[in-house]
Amino acid sequence: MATRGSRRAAVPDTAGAAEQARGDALAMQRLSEAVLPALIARFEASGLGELEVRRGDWRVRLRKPDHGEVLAAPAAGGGAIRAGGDGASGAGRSGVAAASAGRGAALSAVGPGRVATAATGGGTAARRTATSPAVGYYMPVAAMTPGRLVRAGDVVGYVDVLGVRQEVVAPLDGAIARVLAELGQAVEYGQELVRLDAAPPVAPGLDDEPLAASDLPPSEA
Amino acid sequence: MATRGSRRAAVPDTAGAAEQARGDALAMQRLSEAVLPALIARFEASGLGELEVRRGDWRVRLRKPDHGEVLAAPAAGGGAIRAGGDGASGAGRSGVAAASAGRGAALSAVGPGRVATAATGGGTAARRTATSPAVGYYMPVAAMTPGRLVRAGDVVGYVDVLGVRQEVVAPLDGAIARVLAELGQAVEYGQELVRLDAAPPVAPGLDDEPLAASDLPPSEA
Amino acid sequence: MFERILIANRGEIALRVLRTCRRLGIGAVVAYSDADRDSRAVQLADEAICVGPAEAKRSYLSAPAILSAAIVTGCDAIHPGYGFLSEDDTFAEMTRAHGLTFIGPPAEVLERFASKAGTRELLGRYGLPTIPGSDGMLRDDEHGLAEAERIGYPVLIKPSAGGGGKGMRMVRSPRELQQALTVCRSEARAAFGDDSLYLEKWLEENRHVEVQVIVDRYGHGVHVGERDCSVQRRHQKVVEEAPTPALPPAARERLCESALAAVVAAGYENVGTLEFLVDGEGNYYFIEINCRIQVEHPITEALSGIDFVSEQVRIAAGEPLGYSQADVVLRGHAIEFRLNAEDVAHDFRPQSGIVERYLPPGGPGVRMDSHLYTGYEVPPYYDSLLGKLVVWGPDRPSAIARARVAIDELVIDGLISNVAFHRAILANETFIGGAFTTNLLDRVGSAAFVAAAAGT
Amino acid sequence: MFERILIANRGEIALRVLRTCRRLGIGAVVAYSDADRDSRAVQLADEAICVGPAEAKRSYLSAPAILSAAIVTGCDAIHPGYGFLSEDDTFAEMTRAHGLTFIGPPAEVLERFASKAGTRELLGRYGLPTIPGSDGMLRDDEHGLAEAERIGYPVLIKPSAGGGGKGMRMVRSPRELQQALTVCRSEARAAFGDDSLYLEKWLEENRHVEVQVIVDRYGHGVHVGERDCSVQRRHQKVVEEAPTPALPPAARERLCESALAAVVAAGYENVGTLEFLVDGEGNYYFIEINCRIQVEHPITEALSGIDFVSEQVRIAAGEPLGYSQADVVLRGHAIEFRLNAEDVAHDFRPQSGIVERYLPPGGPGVRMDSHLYTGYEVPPYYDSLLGKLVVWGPDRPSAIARARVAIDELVIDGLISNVAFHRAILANETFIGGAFTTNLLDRVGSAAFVAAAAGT
Repeated sequence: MATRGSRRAAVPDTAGAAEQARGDALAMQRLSEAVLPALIARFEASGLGELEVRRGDWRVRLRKPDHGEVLAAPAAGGGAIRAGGDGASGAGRSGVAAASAGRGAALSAVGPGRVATAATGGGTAARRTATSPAVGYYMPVAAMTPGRLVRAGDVVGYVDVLGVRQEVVAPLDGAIARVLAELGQAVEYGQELVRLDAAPPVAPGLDDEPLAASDLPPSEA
Repeated sequence: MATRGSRRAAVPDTAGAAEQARGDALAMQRLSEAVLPALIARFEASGLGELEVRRGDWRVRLRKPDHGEVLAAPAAGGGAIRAGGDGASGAGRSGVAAASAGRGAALSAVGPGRVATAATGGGTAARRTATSPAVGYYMPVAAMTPGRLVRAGDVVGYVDVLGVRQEVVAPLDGAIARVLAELGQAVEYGQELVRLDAAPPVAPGLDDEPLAASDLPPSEA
Repeated sequence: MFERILIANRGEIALRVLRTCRRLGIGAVVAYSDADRDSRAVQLADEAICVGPAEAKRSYLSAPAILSAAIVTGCDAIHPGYGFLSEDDTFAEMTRAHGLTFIGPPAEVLERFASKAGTRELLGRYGLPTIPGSDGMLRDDEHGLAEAERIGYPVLIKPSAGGGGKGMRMVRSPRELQQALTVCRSEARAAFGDDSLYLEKWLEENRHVEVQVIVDRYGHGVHVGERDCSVQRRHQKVVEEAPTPALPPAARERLCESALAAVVAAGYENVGTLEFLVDGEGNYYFIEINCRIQVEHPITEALSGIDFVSEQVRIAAGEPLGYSQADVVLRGHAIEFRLNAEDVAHDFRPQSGIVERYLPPGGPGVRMDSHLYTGYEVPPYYDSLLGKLVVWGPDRPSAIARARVAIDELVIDGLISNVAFHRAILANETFIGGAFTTNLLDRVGSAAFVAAAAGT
Repeated sequence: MFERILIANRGEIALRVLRTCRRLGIGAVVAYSDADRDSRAVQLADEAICVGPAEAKRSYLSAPAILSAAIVTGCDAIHPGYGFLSEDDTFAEMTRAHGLTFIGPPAEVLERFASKAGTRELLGRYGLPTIPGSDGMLRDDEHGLAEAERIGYPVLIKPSAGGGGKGMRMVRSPRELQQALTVCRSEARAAFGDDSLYLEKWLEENRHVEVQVIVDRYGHGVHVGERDCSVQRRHQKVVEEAPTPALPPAARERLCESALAAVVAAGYENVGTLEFLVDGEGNYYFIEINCRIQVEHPITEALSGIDFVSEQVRIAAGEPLGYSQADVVLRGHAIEFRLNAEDVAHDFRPQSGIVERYLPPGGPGVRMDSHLYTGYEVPPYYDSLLGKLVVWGPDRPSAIARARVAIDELVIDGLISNVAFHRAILANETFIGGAFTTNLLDRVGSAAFVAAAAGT
């Protein structure tokens, strides 16, 4: 069901270490020389999203961008609403799905992948999905059905913001894999709307990585 | 200046994992099989006190008991008072030394090693030091000077609690290395009072580890 | 005024006392057991001193250890908090004998009010109605059976010493009584070192209403209204509120005035609380006095703006009250929720462990008194109180509404607490209607109560 | 009453509005920018919707984005908080045109009070004294020079739009004026998209005192006393308190009554604040009105028990006020401390980063309004407000004493904040004496101020 985005190298965050006492500096050195390279390697292999090493006032955190995971939300008349909480927040009302009151539309569920997707230049997952430029109602372009070839910059849909249409644009050359929103569906800024299969590299220098078959979403909704 | 206590093996803390969803269980399995043994090895080698790996609702924490570090506090007439805070607390008033008002005595500074020392069966450091059985004023036994041989159970000093003498008892056979408190000094429960050098093992089965020279405190106060 | 106070307690109340010492510019020394060295009060104290091992008997309950700690740290007064040594007249006397001040009633006042039966008799003489009960302590089972017959079943067995529900039992027949007496006697002996028991008539549907008083050394006193503590399980308060929804304003005024008049006449001194049972007709019966700060004092602080710990300190130092009844103005409605580390679903089993994440609620009218912090390890040796959520609103419905918001905001991760129980209370029609009675929870069963609320 | 409110703001005020929505049983949808998806308000909201990227212009300041978000989430009202769109009459009009309610004054009221100069003229007509100033907006530098000559130096250059000290400068000579006009104009243009400037006579030693009013749609209004916001650095409030120590009770009463009478007569509606300068002789001059909730509203909540967000909502929904001036009772003294992520020692450089550890203070009379939690990352895109510590005491000295205790308890690890600055304020004799004036900090220099306090 879920596709997995590409991984970026871990970024060590060593703020504040400079001001520490000799003991900390020594421990830090030990950490970066002996432990850190091995940790990064293990981290890459582990499938973990985040790893943090702390001691007193300094710490090193290894973090991957979130996976480009997308929930297959049924976009019915009164769809699910994004719950406030998430796993990390604890106090949020995660899992609570409240029906949207009135106005005939609903906001579809948004998975944890949105951060990476909305970020510019995050990973290939982001570049494979056309996201919403604004908050409003989704208006598909009829011709944009799965299999249709598009070029980067093509308009693959619209979002209606107070009656003004804003373009949803293909981020790369490729074929439409799946349209993730329906006509009249409420969408928020950065929401994934149209998934693309990247075109195979035709010329050297194209910086999009080729897709492995396992990276493609399965065909069921 | 500081002596270092023995280390205990790290204890993985995996509470709550059982209730997690399949995804977490998988990640957990991956962690414990692939990452954990290596992490423990690295952790042992790193000199770190604590290491924690988290993902969503579960986490694994590797932690060593505190080092058996002892401050060599000058036991003058108006000694330093234990400050409320410590490094980990942040908001405490660490480093603030307030003079004790009145009553002619003061409480000597207590280092971070007290937890390990006061604990029963913590490490060899604890078993090498006679600690205060109560809060009160210290009363030494005149004969108990460095070099004096004692047996486990011998009274090496007293603590006066509202006029009642409570015995400070040698925890093992050995020689008195240093008396850490003075006559009339205020001491708290568990405070280190008399340091011993363990007698060399004379019979097999004695479970006290022999001391390395580097484990002995330097002779200056 | 005192220079330096030893705080001989732990948890949230140690922190509470510490805050007032700071505010008054008085040095605060925290006495702690080996199990509490990472406590918030120790972290914030001007000085902290370890008085003994985890076992309370050798630390917080050890009069010599506490007194010695006060002496060696140069304190001139001891604040005992609640529980532990807070109502121990021998300890108060020892403290005075060593030239220090016990912050609470003087030893002779504590002694005068030490026996519950004696206090009922004493304050009965000064006009407070009391529940029909046994003629003093029960000499033996036969005496108990005869007295129960005279009073009429059901009756409540109560220990002379202590509190918190230990050694208490309601019985409906001579056979139940005979069995229960043995159990109560051994419970009371274990908990308080005193197995004296007495009987009281059991009021089927009653409310627990208590009156807060402050009386100075010179016989000037005020009451600061009443509190309703009818939400109890096994005789332990869980939710308290003020004012009581059980009585109209005129009746509340009458109750508070008669309580104040009686304790002043009986020579009480310092901050104290008189507990009453109120029956369905609004009749009230004095049951006992608490000669110390109450756990639930913050709701009265929310209404009055008075700092009760500060009043304890001032009066113990010999200061006159300095204001009169007309200056005590109560505003709005306040409710306190006791957050306990206990598993309501499993017989209130106490919980201990590391608080993985702690974030108190905030906003207008919300106060959280708690010693928790992220990473704190709740030790298994003491009571299970994690903190007290206190909400204030201009009226009862708005206080209830704010309580719901605050409970939903509160984050205590890492151990099981009774938050779900409080959610159930806040969803309960009887509570919302202000009609909770003390035996409701035990009749329904707390677990069933929570489950029923979750189902709606 | 509304069913569902869109909260079009962030940080502590989003949380503050959310709490009141919850209390009133109204659904709360939080509109957030891409940089705020981990915010506490988003976590606690009934629903949260991303309205744009981090850049405020495309998210919190984008009227179409906010309005579209309200519509697609089924909201029937929008609460704008403070700053951003909170006083934007065009946005209020757009909101109404789409059938939704703007929670604040109606568009035409916002428009009437949009110009500072116009408002001074309008309220001057209704009896409020104003500071001598330029005849309307400055047409050009020459006009400015002529007007400054007429008023007399020193004069203060002020922008017609906005607030927060941007585009403001005090000058003492024509030469300084000419240089400053260019700078102020470009600052004002950049900050507010409007470079209109005017001049005001500069009062050397003055206090900033503001009056809180609530006026319903039907012309019934109350004032809720005044606040003193004289602790400012570069025209930004840092500490506020109520009541003001600058004026005796009778003068405060007169000020508040005249302020209320003037705004009611001028047709104001909803919650609002009238700002005055008070000179050394106790003369007061109206300077501007804030047509929204103020950052410092909690100190008035502490005194009055009134929930100002709730009042905004009720009045915007068309409810009558429902109480009169006699029902507004102010009790005690309250002080607010703005905790900012800024490095006072380095020119107030704003800080961002991860909050390694957060633990708010507690106890009686302490309220902490903050969106922080342990692990929260303060984004670099918005203002540096981390939270507001509000303390209450029965009188000013006890409020100050409690503030010291609370500041010492507060834990915000991981980024530099202005806590040391607040400690310096609480140690400052001028502040303790209640004699702080608005230009004191800038005259001394904030860094020097903190250093001086640390040295004592």
